Amino acid sequence: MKQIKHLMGLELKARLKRTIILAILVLTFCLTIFSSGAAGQEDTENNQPVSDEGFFNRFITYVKNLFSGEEGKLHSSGEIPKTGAADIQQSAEPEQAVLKIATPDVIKSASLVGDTSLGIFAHLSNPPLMKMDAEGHIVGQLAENYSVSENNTRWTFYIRDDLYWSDGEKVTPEDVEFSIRYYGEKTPWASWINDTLENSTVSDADNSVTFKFNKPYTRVNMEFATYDILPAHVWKKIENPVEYTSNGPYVGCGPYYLKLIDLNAGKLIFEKNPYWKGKMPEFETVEIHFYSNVDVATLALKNGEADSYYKYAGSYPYSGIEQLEKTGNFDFLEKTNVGLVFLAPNLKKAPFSDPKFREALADSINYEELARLETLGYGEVPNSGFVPSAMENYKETEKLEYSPEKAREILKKAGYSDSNGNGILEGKDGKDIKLEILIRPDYARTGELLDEYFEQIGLSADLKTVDSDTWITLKDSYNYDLTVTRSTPWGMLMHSSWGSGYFDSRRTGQGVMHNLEDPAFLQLCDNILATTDSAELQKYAYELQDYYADNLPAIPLYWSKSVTPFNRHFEGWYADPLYGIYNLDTFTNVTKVEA
Amino acid sequence: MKILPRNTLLERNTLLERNTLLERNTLLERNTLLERNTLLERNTLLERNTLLERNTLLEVRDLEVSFQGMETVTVLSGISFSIKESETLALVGETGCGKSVVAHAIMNLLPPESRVKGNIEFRGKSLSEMNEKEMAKIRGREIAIIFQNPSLALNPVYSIGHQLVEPLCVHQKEKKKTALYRVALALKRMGFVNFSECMNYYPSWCSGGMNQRFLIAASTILNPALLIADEPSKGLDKKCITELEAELKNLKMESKSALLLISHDLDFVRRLADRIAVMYAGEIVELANSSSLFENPLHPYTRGLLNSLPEKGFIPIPGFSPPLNSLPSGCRFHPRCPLREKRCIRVHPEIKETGEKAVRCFLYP
Amino acid sequence: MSEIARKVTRYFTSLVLIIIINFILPRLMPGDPVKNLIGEDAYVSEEVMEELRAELGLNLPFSEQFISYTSNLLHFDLGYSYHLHAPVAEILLNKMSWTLIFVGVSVVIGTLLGCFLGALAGWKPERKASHFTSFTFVVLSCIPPYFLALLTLYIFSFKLGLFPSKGFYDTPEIGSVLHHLFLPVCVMSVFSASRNFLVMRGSVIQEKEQLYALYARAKGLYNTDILFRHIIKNASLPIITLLALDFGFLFSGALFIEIIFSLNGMGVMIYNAIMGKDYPLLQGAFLVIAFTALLANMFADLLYILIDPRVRGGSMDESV
Amino acid sequence: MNQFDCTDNSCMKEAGIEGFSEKKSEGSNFEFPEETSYWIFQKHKGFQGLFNRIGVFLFILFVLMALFPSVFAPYAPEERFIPYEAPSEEHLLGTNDIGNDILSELAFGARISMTVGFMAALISTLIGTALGLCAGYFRGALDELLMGFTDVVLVIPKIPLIIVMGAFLRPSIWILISILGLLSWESTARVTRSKTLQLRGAGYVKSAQCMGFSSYHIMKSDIFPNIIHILFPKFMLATASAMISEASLSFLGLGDLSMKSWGMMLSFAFSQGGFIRDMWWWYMPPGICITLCVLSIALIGFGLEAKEGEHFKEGANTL
Repeated sequence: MKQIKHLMGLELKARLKRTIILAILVLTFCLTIFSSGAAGQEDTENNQPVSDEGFFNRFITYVKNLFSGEEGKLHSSGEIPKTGAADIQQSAEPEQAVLKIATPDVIKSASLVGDTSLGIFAHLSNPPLMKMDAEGHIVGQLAENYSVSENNTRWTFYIRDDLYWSDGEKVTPEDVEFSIRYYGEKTPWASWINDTLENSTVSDADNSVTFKFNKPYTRVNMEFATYDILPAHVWKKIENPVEYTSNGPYVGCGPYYLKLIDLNAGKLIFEKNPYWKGKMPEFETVEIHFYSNVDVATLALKNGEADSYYKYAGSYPYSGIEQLEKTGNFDFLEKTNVGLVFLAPNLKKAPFSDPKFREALADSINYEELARLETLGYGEVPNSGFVPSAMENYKETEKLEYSPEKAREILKKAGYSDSNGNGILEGKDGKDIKLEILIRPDYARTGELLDEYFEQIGLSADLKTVDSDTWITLKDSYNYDLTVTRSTPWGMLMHSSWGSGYFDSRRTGQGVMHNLEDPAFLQLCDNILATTDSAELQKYAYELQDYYADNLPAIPLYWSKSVTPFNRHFEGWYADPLYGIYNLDTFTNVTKVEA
Repeated sequence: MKILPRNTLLERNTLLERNTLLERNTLLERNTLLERNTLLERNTLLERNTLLERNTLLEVRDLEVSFQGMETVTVLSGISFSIKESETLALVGETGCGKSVVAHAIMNLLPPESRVKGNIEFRGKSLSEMNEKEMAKIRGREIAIIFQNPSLALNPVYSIGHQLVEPLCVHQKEKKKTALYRVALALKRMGFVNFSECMNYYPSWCSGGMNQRFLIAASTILNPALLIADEPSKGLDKKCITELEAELKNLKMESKSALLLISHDLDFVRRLADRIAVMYAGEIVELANSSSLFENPLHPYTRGLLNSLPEKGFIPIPGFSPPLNSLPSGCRFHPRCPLREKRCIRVHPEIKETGEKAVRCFLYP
Repeated sequence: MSEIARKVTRYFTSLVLIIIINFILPRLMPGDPVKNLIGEDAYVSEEVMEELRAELGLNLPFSEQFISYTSNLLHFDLGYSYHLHAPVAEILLNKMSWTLIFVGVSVVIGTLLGCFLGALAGWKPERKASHFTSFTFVVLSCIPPYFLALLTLYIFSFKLGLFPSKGFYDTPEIGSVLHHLFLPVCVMSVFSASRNFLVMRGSVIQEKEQLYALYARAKGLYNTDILFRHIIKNASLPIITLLALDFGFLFSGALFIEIIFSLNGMGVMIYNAIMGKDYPLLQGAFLVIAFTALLANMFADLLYILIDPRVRGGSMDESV
Repeated sequence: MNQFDCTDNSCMKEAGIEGFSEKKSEGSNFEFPEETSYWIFQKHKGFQGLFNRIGVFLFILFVLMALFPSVFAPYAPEERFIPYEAPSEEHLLGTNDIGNDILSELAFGARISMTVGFMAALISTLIGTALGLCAGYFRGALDELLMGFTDVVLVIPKIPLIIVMGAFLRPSIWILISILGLLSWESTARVTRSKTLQLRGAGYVKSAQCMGFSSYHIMKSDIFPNIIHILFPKFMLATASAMISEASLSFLGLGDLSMKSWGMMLSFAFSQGGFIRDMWWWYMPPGICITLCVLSIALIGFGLEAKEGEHFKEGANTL
């Protein structure tokens, strides 16, 4: 006993007191910082209801649930009410009406116009004029229909008259005209509008807007399927939209309006647009949750924290599909992907400029194994015509097959022999051919496989991994031998469609190779751009695909399916090749069903 | 070749030892100390003869200490002596004969791998059987120790005041304020003029001498019954030693505390000690009161020691004291003993008590 | 006083050197920030690119850019981030506050835990418990930080579903923040505790041998009293230098944990800025980290002088 | 006696203020061997002895694995089988996403991870010692300059530098080695500097100076031999931290694809869905291997440091 009193000697007590004070200080410190952090989003709508779910009882429910046997599987309709912001305006039925989508496309800043991925998500609140239907045709969305005249220079769009902004104003053709001109002046990637738009007139009579361009352009309807229509009376005041950021509500005319952007919680919240006259969506709120780590997204799907998955121009990771199948309450929407992964040789550099050499390369790749390993069965061996079957005017060209012997013969016949007998073929200049495959980290596995295939036919190959920025610099300066890259759905439709945008040397851009100068190809592209007549377009499309099959400017590696998992409790998903499930039809048709 | 006597060599080392500005301004204190010094001389004489009636404070009976390192080394064997109330016993011997181990053994401060045999009784209570807790209660309150290297013995990161207050707080649970006041008083008694400033100095700022006096103040603040001074004079220059002497004498006078003085400096010991025990190679070879030891030393080693004093002609003892892990057979002094006989080499002599004296040598059967 | 002057010049030169490196390093990196701004699919003609470069001031020669950079710096204007469309200072403040909470709290917990256990382990090394804690902390310090984070995320969040696995909070209130930050803070504090533990244990063993520890025992202090009253203050001196040195590491350590727990704090922001070649944000972020590291070193020196009178030297001489 | 006292005193004070560690050594000069000798018998049997042996054993195992990977690996690392296979007889640790056998990949990974670790540590220790020696020996302006430079190097971020180097040269483990080596000599420099400061005050260095040896000679022949015994543990600990940084950097995808180290295996496991498919046999082995290898090196490092501790204590006392 004496010792304990002894222990509480003056010095030690002071020391304990000091540590306790320090701990309290640290706690208050992080509270103040946190409150300043939360207050940082000052224009958050203050009616953000502080959820009644305190940390303590949430922890208790978790632990209770843990011991009640379900190992980590929380039913979405289970006893734990989600603390989403919407559960306050809970409609009559017990479960809350919130549709949650998981996505890996994390937005960097809360700028509707400035951030490209936020621009895509904003299609729900500010839908563009046109949209692409399931078969790949461009049809009207905000505009009922459109008409083209004067040799493809005058485009007239007839706007639907039952559209209202979420602040009650009516959607007018002035809004559409303002939005298109606004993008032209203010955003660099829409600067082509500024250069080519002569004038634009609005007629209230038939609720239409007409754009007159100074030169014929057949793809205006395609381009207008990507620009979100903004309310003129709101955005007029904003001088520099690219730099304008706000987390607060944006005025939208779609079925939902963008209510809150919460970067720290990593989610977007869309509320039902009270003035929406179209088909009433079932859900009060749509939440888009950002997951920078795909495994965590799969976990969210398994735990019911998310109902479906969306990735722009990409599929749900094939390796995670089996996990969702095991849970048994997921269905999968499969659509052949318009984009594909391809091997792009540097056409400006020997020996890749020699078509025979490219043909040999094409024959040396084991497409079956590549498809099996990369897409785990959700992909197929591609045709030499490069364009996947999901595209309009698809032409069946001859399939690529794996025949290393044929490849070696082609090389020998084309004059690449192994004179010094070291097992490596020499190029026309007599030196050993050293292929350097330039890849980005996410194509590492593909690069390894290609490396091994080329080694088998006597070409010494090496991998060079670089980060995406270095890749762009090296690609634009043609400082590479071969490189593996992908095409996106929009990229395939770009320029004169069917992937021509990637090869036409007259076009620059981040993802494009711009390495094909063959005049025949360039003429073919110009012909496609000059006509809107479908029969002519089909003829040129077939010519283009035959050109790809004969010359192999790029060797497609595999055609993959874009797979979108969705919870069985929901039905009515609708996907289009351009934006997958993220379109108005999905959000207005999806209903909750008791599986 | 005349070898410089050891302690002048010592002085050059102490000069190197940090000796800061403060040292100089305590000039005025020094003369106050000198008068008190002469006063003390007179009454120690009359006091010496009342030594016999007081009861024994500390009884050490054939203490043996060995260390289990790579191989077991017996550092001390057959040590027995006793100290009466307010009596000063000095333990004298060359460096390496285990004097400090005795002090540590008494205070039970030896490292864990040491093995202690024999019995140490303090006021009837046997110290060797006590566990750490009970021992902690005695240390500092009843037995205090002054280590030899004052600068290292004081904690470098705490102020002097804080360290002096500690024994009071630990043992007597005093409030910081009253304890500080008592410390100030003790420093004033020690002769410090600027004691309030000294309280918040740090050991690294003061010289060796200053630190030594702080140590003494710290150890004697609870006026312990027994004070063990382990080589207090080592590392101090001449004038500090005289001050230290005055200090210890003053201490014996006022607090009546017994003093176990461990040193190798014979002059210092002669002036202070009532009885002196001479140690050689881990055992006591002669025990006598100081005056008789200096007049007629019995043991050849004691004689050799006295002859090596400056006033006796600097005659050093040939050879070196044996390392403790390889002791010679028989009498441990025989390799260096001029009066060596055959039996000294074979048989190890026992210590023989003759009245006040005790000696371990065959010359005195 | 010359020592203080010397220290100030040293820190000033380091700061100037850092500012220069800060400017050059991002520009050395290949890739063109403007291209990054456009996005993967958009087709943009060359003149528009040129116009954008001019707008961002990238077409000026290096020297002019450097002068404008330093002049802005003097007015504490860190410039405008290309990607995050906000002034860099504001972004840094917000992101820094999050990372500081999460890193700061874990450092505090880690240091307290590490020092306390280290002291006890050093005080009686031969005890079974000391062996066990020493071995576990040595093993913990050898595990790569991100692997430890992966395992904890997998076990506690995937398998047991006890903790959410993304973001700083669901709803901005303290409950969900603590719930979200619990795992990352645990991983970070375990990691910083293991670094402190080893240093503390070593220095306690060393200080235990000193004479003042023996004297404390001779003064009648019992067992752990000696440790807490005397040895800990001496033994904690190397910890201060370790904390100052560790500051740079903490931000990079936080990067991995932020990537795995998908918290968009400072680390992830820097990583994205590197990948997206967002020069102003990069320069601002590195400058802030460098500045805090230097501040930490200066603070460590100050603390050292405060705690250890020996380094403070004979200030007593002047006063007499 | 007095006048002699004050002249001597001034030069002592100047040396006194230099640094805390130096003051401690100055104090220890005055200890006489007699009374602290019996402290030395305290041997650290338990902790150091046992773990030291485990460390050495593990270290030898990993070095063998690095030198002769084919002994441990049943197949060639590039050979492909059925992907995502659970552990079975012919594939003790199963196969990864493109079918390579994980055990053979692990065996061949040892060589790369350890070479990166040791080479980087070698570079950083060499630079650290050189700078520490010069800073500690010459003191004054050079010392401040070098220490300022060290502060700056401490703060330079590794990731952008690796990307810059990766862009200009072909990205390979040599870039990782050079950057890890060039950016992590900070702690070695500080330790060497403080040790040189201590030794510079020692008697034999002063006597060497009096004999007019060139400072380079003094550093080489007097100070360096005394520093070696603290360099070796520092070298081991630098290897350990270099291996961890290599694993972390390759986790970010900045590694070299042709030479797969353990870190690369872990990053593939993380990115190709190894975790979500509960393929513990894919991500656990590389993680455990990195930890055990680093652990073995760290234990040896600590063992040496402990022995150095005792050696130093005896050294100072029997001065």
